[in-house]
Amino acid sequence: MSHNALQPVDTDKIKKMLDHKKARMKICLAACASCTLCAESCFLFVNHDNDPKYMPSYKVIHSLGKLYKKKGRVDRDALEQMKPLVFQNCVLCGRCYCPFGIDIPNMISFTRSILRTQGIAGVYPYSLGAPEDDAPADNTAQTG
Amino acid sequence: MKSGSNLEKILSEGKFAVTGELGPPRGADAGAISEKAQHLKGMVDSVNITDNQTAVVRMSSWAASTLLIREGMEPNYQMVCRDRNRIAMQSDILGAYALGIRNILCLSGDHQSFGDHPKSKKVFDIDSIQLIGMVKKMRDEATFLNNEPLSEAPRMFIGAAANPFGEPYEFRVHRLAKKIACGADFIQTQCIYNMERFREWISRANDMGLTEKIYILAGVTPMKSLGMARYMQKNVPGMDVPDYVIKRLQGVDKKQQASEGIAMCCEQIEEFKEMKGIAGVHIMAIEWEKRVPEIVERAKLLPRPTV
Amino acid sequence: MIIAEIKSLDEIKDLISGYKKVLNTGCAGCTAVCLAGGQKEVESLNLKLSSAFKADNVPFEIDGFTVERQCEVDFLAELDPLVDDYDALLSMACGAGIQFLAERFPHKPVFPAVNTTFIGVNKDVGWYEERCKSCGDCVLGLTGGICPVTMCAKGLFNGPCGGPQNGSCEVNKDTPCAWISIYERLKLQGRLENILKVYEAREWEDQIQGSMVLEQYKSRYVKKAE
Amino acid sequence: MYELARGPLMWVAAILFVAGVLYRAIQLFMLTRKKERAFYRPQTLSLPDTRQPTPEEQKLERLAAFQNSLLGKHPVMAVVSTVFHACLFAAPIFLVAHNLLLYESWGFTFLSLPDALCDVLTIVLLACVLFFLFRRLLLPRVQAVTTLDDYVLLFITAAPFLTGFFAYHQWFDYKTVILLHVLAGEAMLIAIPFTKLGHMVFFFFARILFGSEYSFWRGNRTWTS
Repeated sequence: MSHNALQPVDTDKIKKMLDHKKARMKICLAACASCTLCAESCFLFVNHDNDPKYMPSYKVIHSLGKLYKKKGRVDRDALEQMKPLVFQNCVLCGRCYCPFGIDIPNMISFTRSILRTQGIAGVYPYSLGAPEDDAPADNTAQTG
Repeated sequence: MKSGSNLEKILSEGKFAVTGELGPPRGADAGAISEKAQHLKGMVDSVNITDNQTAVVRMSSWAASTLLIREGMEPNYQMVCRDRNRIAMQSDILGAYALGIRNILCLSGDHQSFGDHPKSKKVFDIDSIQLIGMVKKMRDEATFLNNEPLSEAPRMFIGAAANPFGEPYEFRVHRLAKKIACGADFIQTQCIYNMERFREWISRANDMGLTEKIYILAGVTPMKSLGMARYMQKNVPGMDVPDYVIKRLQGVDKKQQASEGIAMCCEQIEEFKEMKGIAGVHIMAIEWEKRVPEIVERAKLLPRPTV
Repeated sequence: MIIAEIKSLDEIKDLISGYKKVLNTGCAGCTAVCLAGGQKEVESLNLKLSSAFKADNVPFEIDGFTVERQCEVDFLAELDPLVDDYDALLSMACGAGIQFLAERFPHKPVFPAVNTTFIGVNKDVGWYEERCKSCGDCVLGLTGGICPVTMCAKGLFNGPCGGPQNGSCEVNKDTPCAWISIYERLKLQGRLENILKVYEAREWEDQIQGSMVLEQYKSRYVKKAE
Repeated sequence: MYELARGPLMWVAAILFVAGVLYRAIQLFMLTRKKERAFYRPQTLSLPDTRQPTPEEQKLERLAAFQNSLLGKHPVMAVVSTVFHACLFAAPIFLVAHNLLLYESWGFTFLSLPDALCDVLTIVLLACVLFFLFRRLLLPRVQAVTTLDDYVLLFITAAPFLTGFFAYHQWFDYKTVILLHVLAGEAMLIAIPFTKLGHMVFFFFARILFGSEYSFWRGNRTWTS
């Protein structure tokens, strides 16, 4: 978050990563008929009063889907918006159902890898109430 | 002399040693020991007392060893790593020495799943090689495994097992070297049937100079019957029974199979007597102690030397 | 990952019989990944339990709620507002999660719905194999990445026992001998000298409850000597 | 114009469809590899538990499996989409008129269903399309992942059936309607391999050839990267 916000987004790097898995990921993204039948298989969707933001397809379409659509040319704001989708709203338990058999967890973990290269990493609510004093500065980056 | 046991004396004088084996009873009857011991008395230099062999519960090996001493014979106390941790093992070693036991054979032990309590919890706190080192440490340094001093050192003649037929074959001789490095004084091998492979193993041990550092007793088990040979070929882990053994037993009348088995055993012993690097034989007549005198006699191993 | 398997329905039924209203808590951590304790299993188990009690004419109510991980206090906190309404809790987390759940709600009886079996890997969908005994003193660097503590039936440290045949463990013909695998891998890598040395009796680290604080956090949690 | 649509354009569409589907299938094969087949060997120390589940247990097991299935979770959606896809295939392939054209061109036919039945199938299909449309318009969760594509493709799928329906009932100007019908059909064929409709290929591939919690069989392929 903090110190990374000043750095420009390395869109070339993102593009390179996207291209590496382009064929596979594009097929998977294209196979999604946005039917939303994956929704209930995610316990987070159920636990959050059926909030669409927790739908497996939503998380992928609005992160990896956008990255491919824009060919990686995204700004930091866009990446920050993807962050909660793939880090906080998903625990990668791998249990999402897709009638077409799309491997959603794999796409989410790929998105996480891309975001990490831009200094965006998930933070679990470890330190709620804990003093912020002497935690190593780079510790948060490892918890993703 | 490390221990002064009969076995050690015979081996150190360069005489061909003969050891036997006795399985303690599955009950508290001391009489069973003396009965079996009678067949071995005067026939062998030392008798291995097995430690819950094949993971079947039997009278404890130190107790049975003590009973054997009462019979005027010398036990070779077997100890496996399966059932006791290092505390119990060290305490048993001290006790065994105090009761007059002078030879110990250090083994890993058969896995409990082969025995009569297959779901018992395994211990294997230390393995057989570590056990050898522990006994040596107790004897030579008079300290426990944790380096703390003990009051009187148990002066044991330390034995170990070797299986020339286990896989990977090339590694077996290195494992022997590890046992020697840890302080084993003598080796008793697994039952030998496949003589070619055994010759190969012993010549590698000779080449590496291992046989100069340790006394190797070749293990033999006379076949009681064709059925036993087949069973051992198929079902006993680490046993190498070549087809020619089976064929030879098939070739004789059923009533003659036992005697043929003994004949084969004696031929092997004859060869071991001449074999470089072999210091004796270990005769494991499993539940067949009464035929040991016959074997020893036919193999011209009598009379046993007194030292 | 920690692998678990669901207990038999009869056993779970016996455990919670007598409690009229039960909350079944799933865990979206390891036990969900190994198809033992995620939301789907919670739903299945709840359905089976209510049908089974109904067949016995016993009044019974069960609900489900799955949290991210039961081994973490922040996630267990999600259950705080729910728990009061129930007579007992059922947990589909691993043994660690179940205990942490019970610790958070000391007044509620907590029952396990799964057996925690081992630390293992996903060999294929629904197929897991043990790889680690969490002994606390890793020797994988010496043994070519194959664990003798886990993979050898006797947990030997100095090479194979006399038993292996055709490359298999003497205890189970279908299991490769760990030490033969170690030997072969080290031979392949030219590192055989690793196992020619004697490995001394080790200091077992797994004898008491494990507990540790990372070095960089010691100033937070470790009381300084006065 | 009609001749163009029925002749060359039909060829173009058919070739693009077949080639496109083949391309997708081959691409999927290229992006995946066969997994090494391993067999589970139980490592128990005692005889495995041979107790068979009782009939009640089996019943409960089936009940739970049903509850967790698509049919149990979304009965309406499961039925509607199954019926929709069945009609999608059955209506055009088994229509007498299509079979006649096939016979004229290539001298073979598929099984033909009575026209009245195909008419019903078409109506059912169009009803399903309406259901999907309203679902997409009204349900927040579907809205959240809907883009213009989804509407366009729903239209592309519905168009051949709608125009076919008009043509069969001779509504509006027949010549125009039939031309539109042919063009719509061709558009749909071309769209299948190159759009979201590609799930036709992907579905079979992913749920049959890949192994997963929800695959129909064990599956022996996996992605290469």
